[in-house]
Amino acid sequence: MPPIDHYIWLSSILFSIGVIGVLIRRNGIVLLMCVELMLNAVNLLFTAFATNFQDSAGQVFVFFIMVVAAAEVAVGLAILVMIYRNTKSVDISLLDKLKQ
Amino acid sequence: MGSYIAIALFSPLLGFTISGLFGRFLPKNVTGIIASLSVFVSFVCSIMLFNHLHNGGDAVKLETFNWIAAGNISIDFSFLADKLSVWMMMIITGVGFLIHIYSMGYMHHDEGFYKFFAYLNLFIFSMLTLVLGANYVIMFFGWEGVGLCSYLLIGFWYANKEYGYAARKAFIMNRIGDLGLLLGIFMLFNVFGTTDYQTVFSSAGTANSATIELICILLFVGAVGKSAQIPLFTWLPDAMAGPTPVSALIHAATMVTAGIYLVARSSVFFVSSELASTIVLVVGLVTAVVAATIGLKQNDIKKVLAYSTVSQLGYMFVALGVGAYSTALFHVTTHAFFKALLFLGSGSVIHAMSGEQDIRFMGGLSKKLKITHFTFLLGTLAIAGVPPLAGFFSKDEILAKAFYGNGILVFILLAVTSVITAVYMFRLYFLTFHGEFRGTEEQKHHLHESPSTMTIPLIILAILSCVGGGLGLSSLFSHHHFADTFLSSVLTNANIPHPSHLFEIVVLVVSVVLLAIIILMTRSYYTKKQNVPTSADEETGFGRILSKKYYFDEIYKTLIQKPIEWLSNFAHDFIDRKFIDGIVNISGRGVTVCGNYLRRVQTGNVEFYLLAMVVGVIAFLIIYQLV
Amino acid sequence: MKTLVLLFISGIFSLFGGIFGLKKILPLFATVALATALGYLFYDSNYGLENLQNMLIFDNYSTTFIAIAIGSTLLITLMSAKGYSYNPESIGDIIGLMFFVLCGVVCMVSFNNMVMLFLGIEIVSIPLYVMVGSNRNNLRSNEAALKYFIMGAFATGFLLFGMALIYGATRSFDLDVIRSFSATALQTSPTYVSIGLLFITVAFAFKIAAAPFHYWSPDVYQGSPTLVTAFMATVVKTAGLGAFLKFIIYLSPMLGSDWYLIIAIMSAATMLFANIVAVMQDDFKRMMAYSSISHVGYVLMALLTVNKETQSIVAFYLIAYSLATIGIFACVLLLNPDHNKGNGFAMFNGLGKRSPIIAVILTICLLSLSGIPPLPGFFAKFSIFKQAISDHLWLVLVAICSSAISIYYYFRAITAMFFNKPDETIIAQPTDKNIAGYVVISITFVALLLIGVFPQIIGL
Amino acid sequence: MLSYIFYILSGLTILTAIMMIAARNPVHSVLYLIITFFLISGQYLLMNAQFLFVVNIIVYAGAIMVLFLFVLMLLNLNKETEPQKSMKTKLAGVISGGLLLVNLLGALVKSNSSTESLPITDVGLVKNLGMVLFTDFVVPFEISSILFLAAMVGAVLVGKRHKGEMEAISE
Amino acid sequence: MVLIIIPFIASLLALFFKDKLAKVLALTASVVQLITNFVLLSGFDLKANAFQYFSSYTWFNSLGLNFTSGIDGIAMVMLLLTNLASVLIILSSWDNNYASMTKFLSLVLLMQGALNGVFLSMNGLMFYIFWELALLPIYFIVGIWGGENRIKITFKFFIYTFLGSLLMLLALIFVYLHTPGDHSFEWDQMIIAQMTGWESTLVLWAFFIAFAIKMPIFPFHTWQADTYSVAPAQGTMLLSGIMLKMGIFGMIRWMYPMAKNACGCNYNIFIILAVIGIIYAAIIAIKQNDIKRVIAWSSVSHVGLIAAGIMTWNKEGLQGGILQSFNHGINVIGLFFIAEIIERRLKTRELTQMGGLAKYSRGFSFLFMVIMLGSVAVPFTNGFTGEFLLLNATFNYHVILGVVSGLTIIFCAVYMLRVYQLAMFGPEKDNGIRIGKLSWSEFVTLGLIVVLVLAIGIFPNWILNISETSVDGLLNIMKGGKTL
Repeated sequence: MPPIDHYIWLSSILFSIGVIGVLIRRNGIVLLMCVELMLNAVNLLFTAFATNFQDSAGQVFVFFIMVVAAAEVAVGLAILVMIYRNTKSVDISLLDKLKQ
Repeated sequence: MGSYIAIALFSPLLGFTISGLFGRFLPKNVTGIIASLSVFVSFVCSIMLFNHLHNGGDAVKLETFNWIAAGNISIDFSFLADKLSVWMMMIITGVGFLIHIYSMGYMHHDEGFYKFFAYLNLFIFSMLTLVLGANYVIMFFGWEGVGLCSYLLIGFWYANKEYGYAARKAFIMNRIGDLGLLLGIFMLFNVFGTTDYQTVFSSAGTANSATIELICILLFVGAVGKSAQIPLFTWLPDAMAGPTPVSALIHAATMVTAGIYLVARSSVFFVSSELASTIVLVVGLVTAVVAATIGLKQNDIKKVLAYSTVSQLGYMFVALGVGAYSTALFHVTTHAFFKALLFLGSGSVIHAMSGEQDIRFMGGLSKKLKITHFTFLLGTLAIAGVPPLAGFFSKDEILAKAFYGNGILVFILLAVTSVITAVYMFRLYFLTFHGEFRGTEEQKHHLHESPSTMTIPLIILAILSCVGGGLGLSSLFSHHHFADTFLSSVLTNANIPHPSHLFEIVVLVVSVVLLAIIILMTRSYYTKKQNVPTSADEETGFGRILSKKYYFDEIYKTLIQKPIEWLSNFAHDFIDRKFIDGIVNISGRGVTVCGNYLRRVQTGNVEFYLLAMVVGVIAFLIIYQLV
Repeated sequence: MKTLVLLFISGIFSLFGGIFGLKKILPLFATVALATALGYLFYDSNYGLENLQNMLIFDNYSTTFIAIAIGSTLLITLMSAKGYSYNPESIGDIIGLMFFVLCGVVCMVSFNNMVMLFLGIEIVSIPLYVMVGSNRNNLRSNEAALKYFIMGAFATGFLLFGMALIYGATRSFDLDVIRSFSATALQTSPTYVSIGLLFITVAFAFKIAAAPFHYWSPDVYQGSPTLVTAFMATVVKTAGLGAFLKFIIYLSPMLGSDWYLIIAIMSAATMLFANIVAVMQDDFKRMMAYSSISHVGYVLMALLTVNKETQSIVAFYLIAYSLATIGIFACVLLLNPDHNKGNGFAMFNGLGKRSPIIAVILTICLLSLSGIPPLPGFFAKFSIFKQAISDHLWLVLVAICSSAISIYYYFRAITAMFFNKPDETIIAQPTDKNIAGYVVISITFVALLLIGVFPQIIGL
Repeated sequence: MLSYIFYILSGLTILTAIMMIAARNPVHSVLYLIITFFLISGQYLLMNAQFLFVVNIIVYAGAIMVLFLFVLMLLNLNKETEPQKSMKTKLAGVISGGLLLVNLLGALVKSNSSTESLPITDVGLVKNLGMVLFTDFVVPFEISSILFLAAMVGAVLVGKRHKGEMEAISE
Repeated sequence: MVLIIIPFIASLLALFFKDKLAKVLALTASVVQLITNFVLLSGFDLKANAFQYFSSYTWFNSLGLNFTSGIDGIAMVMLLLTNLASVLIILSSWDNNYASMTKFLSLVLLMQGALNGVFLSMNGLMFYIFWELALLPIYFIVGIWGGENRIKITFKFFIYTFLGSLLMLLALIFVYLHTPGDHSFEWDQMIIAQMTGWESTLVLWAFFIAFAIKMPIFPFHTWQADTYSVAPAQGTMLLSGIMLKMGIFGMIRWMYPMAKNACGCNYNIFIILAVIGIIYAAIIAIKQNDIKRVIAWSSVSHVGLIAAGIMTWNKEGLQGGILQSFNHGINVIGLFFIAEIIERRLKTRELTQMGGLAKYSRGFSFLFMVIMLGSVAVPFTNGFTGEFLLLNATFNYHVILGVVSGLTIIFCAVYMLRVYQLAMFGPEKDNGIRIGKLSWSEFVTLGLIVVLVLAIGIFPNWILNISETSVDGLLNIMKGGKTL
């Protein structure tokens, strides 16, 4: 088995890729997907730590993260659908009505 | 005896209150009489005091209440009638009373009659405060008070803009001097811890001499302002804007001599201050000469007299400068008589001419204004120094003191001034009273002698001008010099040898001869040949400079007034608005500008927000690793 | 715990109420329910601690913050009678969601385990995303919801990453364990902890809208329905700050000077940025957003020094701030109930003449926010300054400058009310008699004055 | 042996993740993400976290991603030509993300990391996790019901059509 | 205590009355207030160096905020000024018919209460609270009833002064943290705070800037002329007559004792600034055309002198400063009221639009003259008494500074006489507007002021005696500090 550091590396990289994805994409749905990727990176990290410590709490936490992620996705997609209905687009770059 | 002081002070104040508050409801004559009476009461008091002192009584002190007390400063509102004060009191109330009487006639048609008398009374009160104050601060009360009255009276006909300016000029120039005086008083506090005359003078020896010099110079600055010496003299000729009795009372007989009084009062200090005395001398001398020369080319009857006043005051300062304090006061007295006379005479002339003051449009008035003419002639002779009139003795004494005290140069300059004085006075006299009448027909018909309220004071003053010399006959005629003996106990005169009889005789003869020549020459020039002076603008060469008063006003305007006005605008428009307020506004605007910039950061674009968030995280990470 | 249950049940009841056509009485019901909850809270708090498996601990601390949150919600609900006109069908859902948010708030401020913190934050956030977007036909509302959602989810990522790292260092989610672990954990894996703390801080900063993670806040506040804005500006801020403070109090042994430095920088940046930008805003609600951001900056200052007084200082600040903010939003709602007139400063023009009561109360609220004595806002700010001055003089100076700047925009509204002539075209007139609204502003008014003159009545 | 699998899986995960964010077509992105999730599930399996392995496949790769796909199709967004950000923005994004990564790694690597490999445990078994979840974590478990309820209501509230909207669309 | 409560209650009450009644009520309240003040004065022991009528109530303990009030001689003078001036100000508004007069009077009374609070406070925090509280009514008074451009100007005024106040707050907290034992905001505790010289200097500067803005001292004065000219007459009177004295009072009561360890060299800077202000403002005043602006600038100039005097730290200067504060308050209220009377009739404040006003109103020109002379500091008027002491103190402090500040008596004459001359003298303007008779309220107000001007001019000791013992006490406190 690889040492814990490598897991940290891996999830950091995945996390960063998620961040980059959030930063470079315009499609709201894809953005949401990138956030999911970030959460998965975190999940991976939790699991790795949990394994390392032989402690189930970490894995339970991952379970909760998944719960929350599901809820978030449900709401997020609902919002996106609502936006789409009103603007016929999910392009976040077009959302700049609120400014001064 | 203290009650006499109180009455003397209180009576004009009461007069002021009555005529000021109720004057408009009272008939003019009643107001005038009340006002005059109040001064007369003061005059009587001063006679009583004089009598008391003359008979060897002690100086009278009247303590009232503590005016102000803070820390080291404690000033009593107290008054002191010593010989010097009483001497001045006599002049002030005496001449003042005559002028009150005169004013009743002169101002009879003026709608501000009661106001005028109120101011006059206030002036008398202030002047008495000035001379009676037992310390420098109370004197300063009077000092400023007379300045204020002078302001009010010069600007009496306020509807005229020019008069208003003249009044303001007088007040402000006075104030410049007052600052010097005030600083001098502060110095006195600093050195002696009090300004009470008796204490200060008795401990004068304890202070170091440089300090005393400085105090003297500061006091003298005050005197320069009040007594219209160079460089603060230009207000006095302008002050002729006031009604003529005012010119007589304030700007000839009394207020302007306050400076002389101040220096004389501080004679203890001045006697020991070489430098200050020299300054006094030089300023007096220069003023005497300069003012006299300007007088040569003036065409306004009152302006001539005004410059003559300035010049005569210069004379007095010369006397003070050489340390002949009682001589100076002697000249103050005689000058008060004849200058008041001359001014009142000129007032009578103006009255007759319906307000005309330019001598180019007069002439031949002797036929219509007999009393005025005669008294004016006496005044002219007195000021010119024709023996045995009052002016001769006092001037002669100053010349003698200057000669013995300070040498030939001062003497010559003074003598020359004396000659010039005679020239312009006779020029004035002949142009006014002799030759053909040059005014309009209307004025000619209107010419009349003044009412008796005006002529009686003229006559009295004329008599005084004739006999006033008796107060200080020179040693040639008498061994008893009244002024000197009376005053010497309060004045610290410098030791100047008495003039020799030879000197006296020479001066007497020379002056008589010179005066005769001058009279004849001016008579032939102005009366026989009918020469009429040109207006200032037509003059050429040095004459133009003289008639433009050496351009003093213009110089002040360019050097002081304009720069200050410019500075005022500059300070307001540039320093204040642009610079200081600019900084304030910039810091305010800086916020809005920043706000505007930063506002744009908030683009409304969520991509940017996300990026900014990440950048924030990175920044914190970096900080984390650096710290 | 009972409060939590009560709130949850009320939420469910609201949902059903919405379905079964009891919409008219729902706000009233919510008010009663909240009042009960609040009353019970005070009644219950006398019984001392309640510990739910080390997950939630209800103590004096959490009670205080829960009380503030419920109290704020109570006032907001009270004024909400006419506030849902933008989406009258979903009134039940919205009120239900609001109760759920309160449940989340309870979790957040009484957490003793990071799971609860995480869940609490999410329970607060997810309904809020929806509430922000509840004005479905309004594109601005939609946009606000999406922005809030995307950024919120993004921030959640950071929060979780941070928690993972902390977990990696300390092997536990339990705050007591983490705390006791700190000494050794710091030696073995210092950077896990510090990076983890940093990431969690970032997430908190996002929730409470501290610079530079505040960007969502003005847009979202502006776009949301006024009621929701008021709710976010008060209840959610209270929750975020309460949780953050608790987090700091618990973990203060682990927090190094570098961490405090970052908070200080954040505080300074927040105060300066928010105040400066607020000056240039033309939309009142947006300005209020910046105002609330700036107040977070002041509270952050208080968090720098953790001692026995910090809790009461922050609580006092939040009470003062919430009262004034609710008062202001209530006034805005009274003036502009239909959300259709824009919220420019012009709506205040000449208000002093048109409706002096609203104008005076609004003025008092604004004055309190700007920290003019003797209003509670002053005492709140003052105690923070007093606490911070000895250690962070520079920060206090920054705070003072920004306070002065803040005068500018608060007084802009006051100026408009009293000094400007009414603008004929954009007159916002309190049209119908909204008694509840007046009751709310009167309550805030009286409360502000009372607390201002007798600050001790709060008993903190 | 297991390490090699780990590295291979890691490489593939990173690759697919990058493909996911780089793909122009959102549908492709979804597909890449699904692959990523499967690979991450593999990691779970590797660590003997069986429960998570299953949940991840069911919930994430199954439910959530299908939901994504579904919405994408519903909204007709499966076009090749999704509007792209400008190069500048992209570059900024990549650089920021890269910096984040570098910082993160830099910070984490500094720690005196252990080279010990992960132990093989059975904490990830369903039985063990269940024990913990329903004893220690029963409070959050219950409370997450609030979350679900709220999310459900919220999704309905936002997502459902209503009258005003119909009109807006018909126009 | 009563002094604070009466105006507050009256202020509330005034809101419920119609205009005319409100005026009567306000006037009654202020007169009652004044009488109360005199009652206090009659029971005041002039010889005791202590705070009398001392009372303390707990207010907000955890902040160290107590309602502690007490009066010493200095405060007594200020209170007298406040309450006297309030009567004058309310009386002067009798003929005004502002929109919503009740609110106006209510604010004036509120202000009076706050000002009394400032002068009574013996607790630093309480002082600050009243200090700020005093700022609000005036903000509204200027903003609502002000003239052109008022919004921008009041904004600037408010932010400017508020920033200063915040600095003061900072200083107060800073001192608080150095008070012995369990920290306290009580004055007697704060003055014994242990601070190093450097810390003291910081405190000193913070206080100075706060008070300098209020007074205002050059170069913190730029809000002032604008605000004065734009404010309604009563607002200007409040600002210049009383509010400005808060700064002076603050310096004497709070700044000096708290920062007594600071290096005396700072005072040199302050005095130089003050003296620059004297001359600078005076020069600017010379060319101003708006009558209120002239008075405003003159106020800067006069206040500069007061500041210079009290910062010399000798008894003459302090006593002079306190006396002159009183005098300046009276005079400047008179002057601004005169400007208001002229404006009421002529509808302009431009000097160029005036002229020849003296002709039709002798009474007015006399009253104007006396008040003007008071300002010019002619002997027998109150202005002279104060300036005499102040100039003397400055002169003793440093000769050059004394001479330079002495120039004020010249410049003051220049600009005040210019105003008088341009307004009252000269040919009449053709616009047919005359000053005419003064109404009874105008006459009474100005008459009272004139009586005060002359009375204090002749009997200044009346006021000096009140504050003397306290000034001695203060000087004793200062002796504990480093040499100045």
